[in-house]
Amino acid sequence: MDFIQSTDYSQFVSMLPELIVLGIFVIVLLADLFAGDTKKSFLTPMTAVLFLLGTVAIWIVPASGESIFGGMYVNDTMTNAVKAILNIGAFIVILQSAKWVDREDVVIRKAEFFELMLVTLFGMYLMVSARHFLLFIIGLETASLPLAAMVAFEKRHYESHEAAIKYILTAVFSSAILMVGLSFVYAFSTGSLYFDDLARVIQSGEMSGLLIAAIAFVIAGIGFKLSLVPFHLWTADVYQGAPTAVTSYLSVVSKGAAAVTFFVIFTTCFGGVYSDCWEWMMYAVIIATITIGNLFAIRQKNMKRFMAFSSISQAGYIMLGAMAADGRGLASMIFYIFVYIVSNLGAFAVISTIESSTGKLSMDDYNGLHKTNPWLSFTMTLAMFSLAGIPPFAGFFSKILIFTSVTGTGSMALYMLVLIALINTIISLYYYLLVVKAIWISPEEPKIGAFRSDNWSRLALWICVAGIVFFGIVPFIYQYCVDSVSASAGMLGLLN
Amino acid sequence: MFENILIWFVVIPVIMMIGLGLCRNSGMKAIRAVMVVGSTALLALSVVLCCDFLRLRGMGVDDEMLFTGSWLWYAPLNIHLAVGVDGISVLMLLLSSVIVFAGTFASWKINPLPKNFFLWYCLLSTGVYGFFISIDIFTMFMFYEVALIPMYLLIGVWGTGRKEYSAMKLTLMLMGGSAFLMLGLLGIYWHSAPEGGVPTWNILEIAHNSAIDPSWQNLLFCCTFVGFGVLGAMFPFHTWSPDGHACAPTAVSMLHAGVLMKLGGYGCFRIAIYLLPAAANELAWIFIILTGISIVYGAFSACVQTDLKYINAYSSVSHCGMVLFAILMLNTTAMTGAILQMLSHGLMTALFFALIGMIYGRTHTRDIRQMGGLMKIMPYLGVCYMIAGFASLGLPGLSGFVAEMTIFFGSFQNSDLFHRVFVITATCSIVITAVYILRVVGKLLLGPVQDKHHLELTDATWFERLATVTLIVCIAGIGCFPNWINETIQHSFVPIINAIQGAI
Amino acid sequence: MEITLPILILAIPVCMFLLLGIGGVYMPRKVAGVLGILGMGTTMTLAYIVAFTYFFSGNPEFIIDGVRQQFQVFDVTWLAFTERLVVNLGFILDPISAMMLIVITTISFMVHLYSWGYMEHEPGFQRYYAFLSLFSFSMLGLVVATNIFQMYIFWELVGVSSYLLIGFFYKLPSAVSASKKAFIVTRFADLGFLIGILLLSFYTDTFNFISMTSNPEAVLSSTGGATFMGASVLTWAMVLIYVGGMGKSAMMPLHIWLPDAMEGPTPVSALIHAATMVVAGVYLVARMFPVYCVVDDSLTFVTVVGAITAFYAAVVACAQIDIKRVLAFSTISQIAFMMVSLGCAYDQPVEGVHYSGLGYMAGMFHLFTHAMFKALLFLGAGALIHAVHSNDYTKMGGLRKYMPITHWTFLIGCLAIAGIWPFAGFFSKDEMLAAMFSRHWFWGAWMTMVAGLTAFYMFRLYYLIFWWEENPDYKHHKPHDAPWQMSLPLIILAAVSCVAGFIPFGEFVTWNGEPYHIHIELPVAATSLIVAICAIGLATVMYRQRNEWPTRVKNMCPGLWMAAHRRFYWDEIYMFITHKIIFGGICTAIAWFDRHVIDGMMNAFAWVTQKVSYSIRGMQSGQVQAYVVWYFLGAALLAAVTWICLL
Amino acid sequence: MDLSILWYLVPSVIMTACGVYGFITRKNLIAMLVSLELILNSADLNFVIFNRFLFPGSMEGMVFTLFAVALAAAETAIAIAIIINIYRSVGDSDIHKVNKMKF
Repeated sequence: MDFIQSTDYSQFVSMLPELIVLGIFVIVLLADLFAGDTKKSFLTPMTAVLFLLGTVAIWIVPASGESIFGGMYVNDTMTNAVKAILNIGAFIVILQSAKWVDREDVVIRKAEFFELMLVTLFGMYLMVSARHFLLFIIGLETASLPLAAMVAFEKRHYESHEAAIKYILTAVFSSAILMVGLSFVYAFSTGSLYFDDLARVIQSGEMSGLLIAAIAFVIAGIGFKLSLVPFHLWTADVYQGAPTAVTSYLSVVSKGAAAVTFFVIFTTCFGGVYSDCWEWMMYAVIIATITIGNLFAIRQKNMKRFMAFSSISQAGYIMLGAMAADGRGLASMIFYIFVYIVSNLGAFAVISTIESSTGKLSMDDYNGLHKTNPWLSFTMTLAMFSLAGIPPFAGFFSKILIFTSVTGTGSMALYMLVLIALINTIISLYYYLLVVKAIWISPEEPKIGAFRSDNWSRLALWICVAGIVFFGIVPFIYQYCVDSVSASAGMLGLLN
Repeated sequence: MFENILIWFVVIPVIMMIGLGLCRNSGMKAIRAVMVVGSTALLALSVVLCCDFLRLRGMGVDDEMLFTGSWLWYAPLNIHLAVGVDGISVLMLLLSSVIVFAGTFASWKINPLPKNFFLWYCLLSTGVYGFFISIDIFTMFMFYEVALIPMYLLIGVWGTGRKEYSAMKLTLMLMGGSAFLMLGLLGIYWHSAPEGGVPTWNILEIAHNSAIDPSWQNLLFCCTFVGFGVLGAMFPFHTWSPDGHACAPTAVSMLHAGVLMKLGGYGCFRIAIYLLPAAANELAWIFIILTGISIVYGAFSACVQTDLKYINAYSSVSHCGMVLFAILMLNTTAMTGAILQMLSHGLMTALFFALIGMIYGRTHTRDIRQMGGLMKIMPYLGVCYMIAGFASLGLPGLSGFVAEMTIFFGSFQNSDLFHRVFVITATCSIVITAVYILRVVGKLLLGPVQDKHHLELTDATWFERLATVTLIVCIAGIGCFPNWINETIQHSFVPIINAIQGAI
Repeated sequence: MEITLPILILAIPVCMFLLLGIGGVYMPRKVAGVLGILGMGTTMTLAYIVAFTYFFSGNPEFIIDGVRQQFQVFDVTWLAFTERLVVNLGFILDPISAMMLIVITTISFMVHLYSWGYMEHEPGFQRYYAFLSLFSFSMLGLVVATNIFQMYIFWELVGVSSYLLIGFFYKLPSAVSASKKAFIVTRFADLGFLIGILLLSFYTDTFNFISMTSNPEAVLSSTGGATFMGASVLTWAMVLIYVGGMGKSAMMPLHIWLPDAMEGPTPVSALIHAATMVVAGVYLVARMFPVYCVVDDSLTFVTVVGAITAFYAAVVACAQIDIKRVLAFSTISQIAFMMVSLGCAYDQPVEGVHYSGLGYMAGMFHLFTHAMFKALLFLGAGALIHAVHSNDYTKMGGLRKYMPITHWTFLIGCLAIAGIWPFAGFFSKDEMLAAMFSRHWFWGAWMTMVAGLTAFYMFRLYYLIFWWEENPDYKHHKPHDAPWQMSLPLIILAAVSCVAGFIPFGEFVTWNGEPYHIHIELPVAATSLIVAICAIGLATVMYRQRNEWPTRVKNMCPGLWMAAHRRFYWDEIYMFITHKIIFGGICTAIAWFDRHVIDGMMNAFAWVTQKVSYSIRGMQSGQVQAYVVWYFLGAALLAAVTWICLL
Repeated sequence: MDLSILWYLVPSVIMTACGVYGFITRKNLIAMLVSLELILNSADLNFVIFNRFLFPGSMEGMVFTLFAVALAAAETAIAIAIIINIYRSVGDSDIHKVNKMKF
C-alpha cells in the first residue's frame, strides 16, 4: 500500500531519453497511420531529423543523476553517454537503410521498420539504466524480440526467414537460461533483485555451486546478445540472412548496449566475486571469442557473414574492458563501442550501398572495385584499417586504450590475455587486408560498375569516415567517456 | 605548438597528402610538383634542424634532448605528444629526408595510380618522421605502425612478382613483432613511475625514474627487443625482408631498407636498452648470438642468390644484424658504430635499390644470369652500382668502412672470450661481403654482354642521376669526413651509457 | 719542414683521379694522357725534392748527430673511436718512406709515360689514367702512413685500385675473374691484418707507429703477458698483421692471385705487381720491425714463410710458358727474398755478427733495386707483347735483331736480377745473403740456391725470347722496337739498374737511422756470383739455340715438370675449397635452410591457421539445435570447470 | 504433512531438463517452442518457490514471475508468427529443413 502512496509520477521526467524515444516512436506511428498509403517519402527524413534532435537533446540535457522507482532505474551521465552513442549508431543505420526501405516491397512497411527499431532502442535504454533484474529482463526482451521481426523483414527472401527462426529460437532459449540463472541468483538474495542488495549479499569467499551456475547462466544469457563464444553460433546465420540494415544494427547497437549492461551487472552485483569467479570465466570466454571469431572469419566470402565473424571477435575485444572492471575499463569500453560503431557501420554502409545498387555481396565481387568506385573503396579501406586497429585511424586508439586499461590492473594473467588478443589482431589484420586486397590489388576487371549512391548513404558514409579519421586524433571523446564514467562512479559500485 | 620546428616534420607530409588529395589522378605534373616541393622542403628543414642543433651544442647547450615540446593528448592515460631530438635523431631525420627526396625522383614515372602511390608514400614518411621526433613511447609506437601499414598497399599494388604474398607476409610479420612490442610498452608504462607516482610514457621521465624492477625488465626487454628486432631483420625473424624487398617498387624498397629498418635499431637502443638497462646487461648475450648469426647468415645466403633484390635484401639482413649486434655491445664506440652503420646502410641500400629499379626498368629482369656487360651499355648506372658495392664491402672513403671499423673497434672493447668470438665472426663478414658484391658486379656489369637486346638500352635520365648523385654525395661525405657525425653521436650516447653503467 | 709539398704529393694524384675519372669522358685521350703524365711528373719532382731535403738537408728535424729521425710532417685527427684510440691521417718522413716515395713516383712516372704508347689504341684510355693516378695516390698514402690504421685504409685503397686495373679489360671474363680473385684473396689476408690491428690497438691503445716502435718493450708489457693457445697475444697480433702482408706480397699460400693478375695491362703489372704494391708487405714488416723483434717467433714465421715461398716460386718460374707469368713468379720469389732478409735481421748487437741490422738494410736495398729492374723487365715484356701480340714465348724467339733496344735493356734486367757484378741486383743480393748467413748458415745456403735458380730461369726466359730460333711468322709481320714513349722508360730504367748498385744505400736507410758503410762480403759474394754464373751457363747450354735438352730434361721427370707447370695445383685446391665447399656446401645449404626451414616455419603458421579454421567449421552446422547444444554445454562447462577449480 | 522446498525444486529441475532435451531433440518447430516454454516455466516456478520458502515477507519473486509469463507469451507469439512464415516458404515446419546457411 505504501508503495502506491509513495509513488511519485514526476519520477518519469528523469527518464528523459526513454521518453524521447517513445515520443518519436509515437510520432512515427501516428504519421504512419494518418498519412494514407502514399509512398510516405517524408517518413525517413522525418524520423532521421527527429532522431537527430532527440540525440542532441540527450547529449545536451544534463543527466538528472538520480535513481528512481526505488533505485530500479538510474539515469546518470554514464548511461546518458551510452544512450547518446547508441543513438548515433541507430541514426547512421536509419540513414543507410533509407534506400532499402523505399524498395517497392518494403516501402509499405517502412514505418514499421523504424518503429521496431525505436522500440528495440527503448529496450536497450532500459537495459543500460536498469539497476534491478526485473527491469533488466524487460529491457532485454524489449530489445531482442522486435529484432526478430526486423530480421524477418525481407518477406520475399527465404534467408530472412531462416535467420529469423534461428534468431528467435536461440533468443528465447537464452533468455530462458538467463531466467533460470536469475532464479538461482534470487535464491541467494535477501529477497530483493536490486543490484546493490545483491552486491551486499554476494561477497567473495562464500562461493557455492549454485552461485557459479547462476553466474555462468547470466554470462550465457548476456553473452548471447554480445555473441560471445560459445553463445555466438546464431550470429553468422542471422547476420547473413537479415536485411543489411538490420545486420548492421544488430552488429553494433544491440552489442553496445549489452556490453555496457554486462559491465554494470558484473561490476555491481557480482563485483564481490570478480577475481574468485567470473574473471576466469570471462578470461576463457574472451580468448575463445576472439580466436574462434577470427578463425571463422578467415574463410568467409559473403561480406555479411564475414562481418558477422569479425564482429564476434570485436565483441571479445570489447569485453576486455569488462576484465578491467574499473572506471578506466568502462570508459575504454564505451569509447571502443563508439569507435566500433562508426568503423563497423562504415563497412556496412559500403556493403549495403553496393548491395542495394548491384545486389552483390561476395568478396570476390569487390575485386578491382577501386577502378569503378574509388570513394567507396577508400571508405571500405579506412573502415577495415580502423577495425584492424591501424593508426592513425580510430580503431587503433580504441584498441590500445582498452589494452592499456586492462593491463592497468597489473596482474600477469591479464598481460597474457592482452598478448593473446594482440596476437589475434594479426589474424584479424590478415582477413581485413583480404578485403583491401580484393579492392585494390586483385588484377581482375571490376564486377561492380560505377554507380552513384544516394545522398542518405553518402551522408552515412561521410559521418563514418569523419568518425574513423578524427575520433582517434581528437582526444576529447575519450575524455568525455572518462568524465561521464567518473561522474557516475558513485552510481555503480565499481571495483578498485 | 607549431613554433616547434620538429612538428613540421609531421605537418609537411600531411600537407603534402592534402595537396595530393587535391590533384587529379592523371595530373602527373601537379603530383610531381607537390612531391618535389614537399620533399625538398623536408630536406631543407632537416638540414636547418641539423645546423641549428650543432649550433646549440656548440654553444654548450647539453640537455639530453633539444627542441623539446610536449602537448597533452590523452589526459586520462597521461599520453602526450612529446617531441625532442638528440644528435642521433637529428641524423636519422636527415637520412630520412635524403632518402625521401631521392625516392621521389626514383619513382618519377610511377604508374598506375601515381596519386595514391604518393599518398601512401607520404603517409609512410609521416610515420617515419614522427617516430624519430617523438620521445613519448605511445606516439612513437603509433607512428611506428603508421609507417608499417602503407607498405602493404605500396608493395601489393605497385610491386612486382609474388607481390600479394610478400606484402601480406611482410605486414603480418611486422605486426606480429609490434604485438610483442606493444605488450612491452604497456609494461614499461605501468611500471614507469616509482611507488605511488603517476605512470608516464615519456622516455626521459621513465629513464629518469628508472623505477622498473628487474624481474619485469627481463620480460619487457625481450618483448621490446624482439618487437623492434623483427623490423631490424634479426635472425630468425628476417624472412619478410627478402620477399618484401624483392617485390616492392623501387622507392618503397629504398625507403623501407633505407629508413624503416632503422626504426628497429633506433627503437632497440632508445627503448629496449635505454629504459631497461638492467635487463640489457643481463640478457644481451641472447641477442648477441642471434644477431651474430644473422650477420654471417645473411652474408652467406647473399652469395648464392641470383635475383639482384634478393642479394641486397640478404646483405641488408647482414648489415642490419651488424647494427643490432653493435648496439648490444653496450659501449659508446660500438653503439656509435651502430648509428653510423644505420646511416651508411640506409644510404647505400637506398642507392642499391634505386639502381636496381632503374636497371630493372630497362632490362625487365633482375636475374643476374641474364645480364652482363652493362657497364658498357649504361656506364653511369654501372659506375654508381660499383660505388654502392664498394660502400657495401667497406671501402675506405665511403661510409661503410667508417661504420664497420667503428663497430669492430668498439665491440673489441669487451674483452671476454664470448664477445671476442662473436666479434671475430662478425669481422669475417667483410670477406663474404666482398665475395658476393664482386660476384654481382662481375656478372652484372663486367664481362661480355649477355643479351643482345640490352645493347639498345639507354643510360640514366636526369632525375635518375639526381636521385643517385644525392645519395652518393652523402655516402662519400660520411666516408671522408666522419668525425663530426661521430662526435655528435658519441655525445648523444652519454645518458644511455650512463644508464647502462648505472644498472650493472 | 712546411706542410705544402707533402700535401701536394698526395693531393695532385687524387685530384688527377677525380678530374680524369669524372671529366675524362668529355676530354680527348691525348689531353687525358698529357694531364696524367704531367701530374705524375710534378708529383715525382715534388717527391724528389722532399726526399732529398730529408736525406741531404741535414736539418735537425731529420738528422741529429748522424742519426736519421722519424718526422711526422702532419698528423690530423680523422676519426676518434675513443678518447685515446684515435685514427689520424698524417705524413711521416723517415728513411724508408722517403726511399719509397722515390721508388713509387719514379716507376709510376715511367709507367705513365710508357702507357701513353702502350695503351694508345685501347678504349677507356682516360679511365686508365684515372686509375693509375688513384693507385699512385693510395700507394703514396700507404708509405707515408703515420699509424697502422692509416696504412690499413690505404692498404684497402691500393687493393681496390689494383682490382680496377687488373680488370681494366672488363670485357674479357679472364680479366674479370682475375681481378675478383686478386681482390678477394687480398681481402681475406686483410681480415688477418684487421684482427691483428684490433688486438694490437686494444692493448697498446694507439695506432701510431712511432709510439709503438720507439719502445717495443712497452708494447710487449702492455699485453700483460696475455696468451692465447700457447702463443703470446702480441705474437698473434704480429703474425696476423703479417698475414695481411702475405696477402699483398703474395707469400705462400696467398700467392695465387699474383700470376692471374697478369691479365691486366702490362704497364700495370710493372707498376703494381712488380715494383710497388706487392712490396707493401715488406714495407709493413719493415715499419713494424722493432715490434717484430720483441716477439722473435713472429720474425721466425716471417723467415720461414719467405724461404719456402722463394724456393717454390723459383721452381715454378722455371716451368712457365707465359713470359709475364715467369716474371710474376720471379717477383714472388724476390719479395720472399726481402722477407727472409728482414726476418734474418736483429735489432740489437749480437756477438759474431758485425752489423746486426744488415738484413733490414739489405732488404730495403733489394726492394729499391728490384723495383727498378723488375719494372724494367716488365716494361720490356710489354714491348715484346706489343710487338708479337702474345704473352707466349713459343710465339717469340730470335727477336734480338728485330728489337735491339728491348733486347739490350732486357738483358741488363736479367743480369741485374741474376746478381751479376756490377749490376744493381748483385749488391743488394750480396748484402741479403750476408745477412742470412749471419743469422744461420742454412738460410744463407738455401737462399743462395734460390738465387741460382733465379739466374737460371731468367736466362732461360731471355734465351727463349731473343735466341732459340726465329719464329716463322715474322715473315708476314715484322716485329719492331716500340715507339719512343715506350723505349725511353726502358732505357732510363736500364741505366738505373746499371748504376743503382753503387748507391751507398746503408748511409741512408737503416733500421735505426744510424748510417752503415756497405762493403762487399767477399766469400758470400764469390759463392753467389759463381752459382749465378753456373746457372747462366746451364741456361745458355740448354736454350741458346734449338736443341733437344729441354725436352730431355722434361722427360726425365715429367711429373715434376707438370706439377711445376701447373704451379703445384694450388689454384685447383683453392677452386675446390671456394666453389665446392664454401659455395656448394655452406652458402647453398644456408640459402636452402632459409627458404625452406625459417621461411617454411612462418608459412607453416599461416597454413596451420587455415587448416584449423577449416577443421572447426563443423561447429557452425546451420542447425539451431546444434547451436543450442553448444550454448548449453558451454554454459554448463563454464560452470563446471569453475566449480571444480574453485571448490 | 508439510513439504520441504525440495519437493518443489525437483520438478522444476526436471522441467528444465525436459525442456532442454526436448528442444534439442524434437524436429517440429512447434514442439521445440513448447519445450522452450517448459524451461521458461521452470524458471518461473523457481522464482515462486524461492519467494514462498525463502522470503515469505516480500513479493518480488511473484512479480517477476508475472512479468516473465508475459514475456514468454510475447516470445511465443513472435516465434509462432515466424514459424508460419517458415511454413509458407518451406512448406514444412521441420527444423532440419531450415539450415541453408552454415559454415
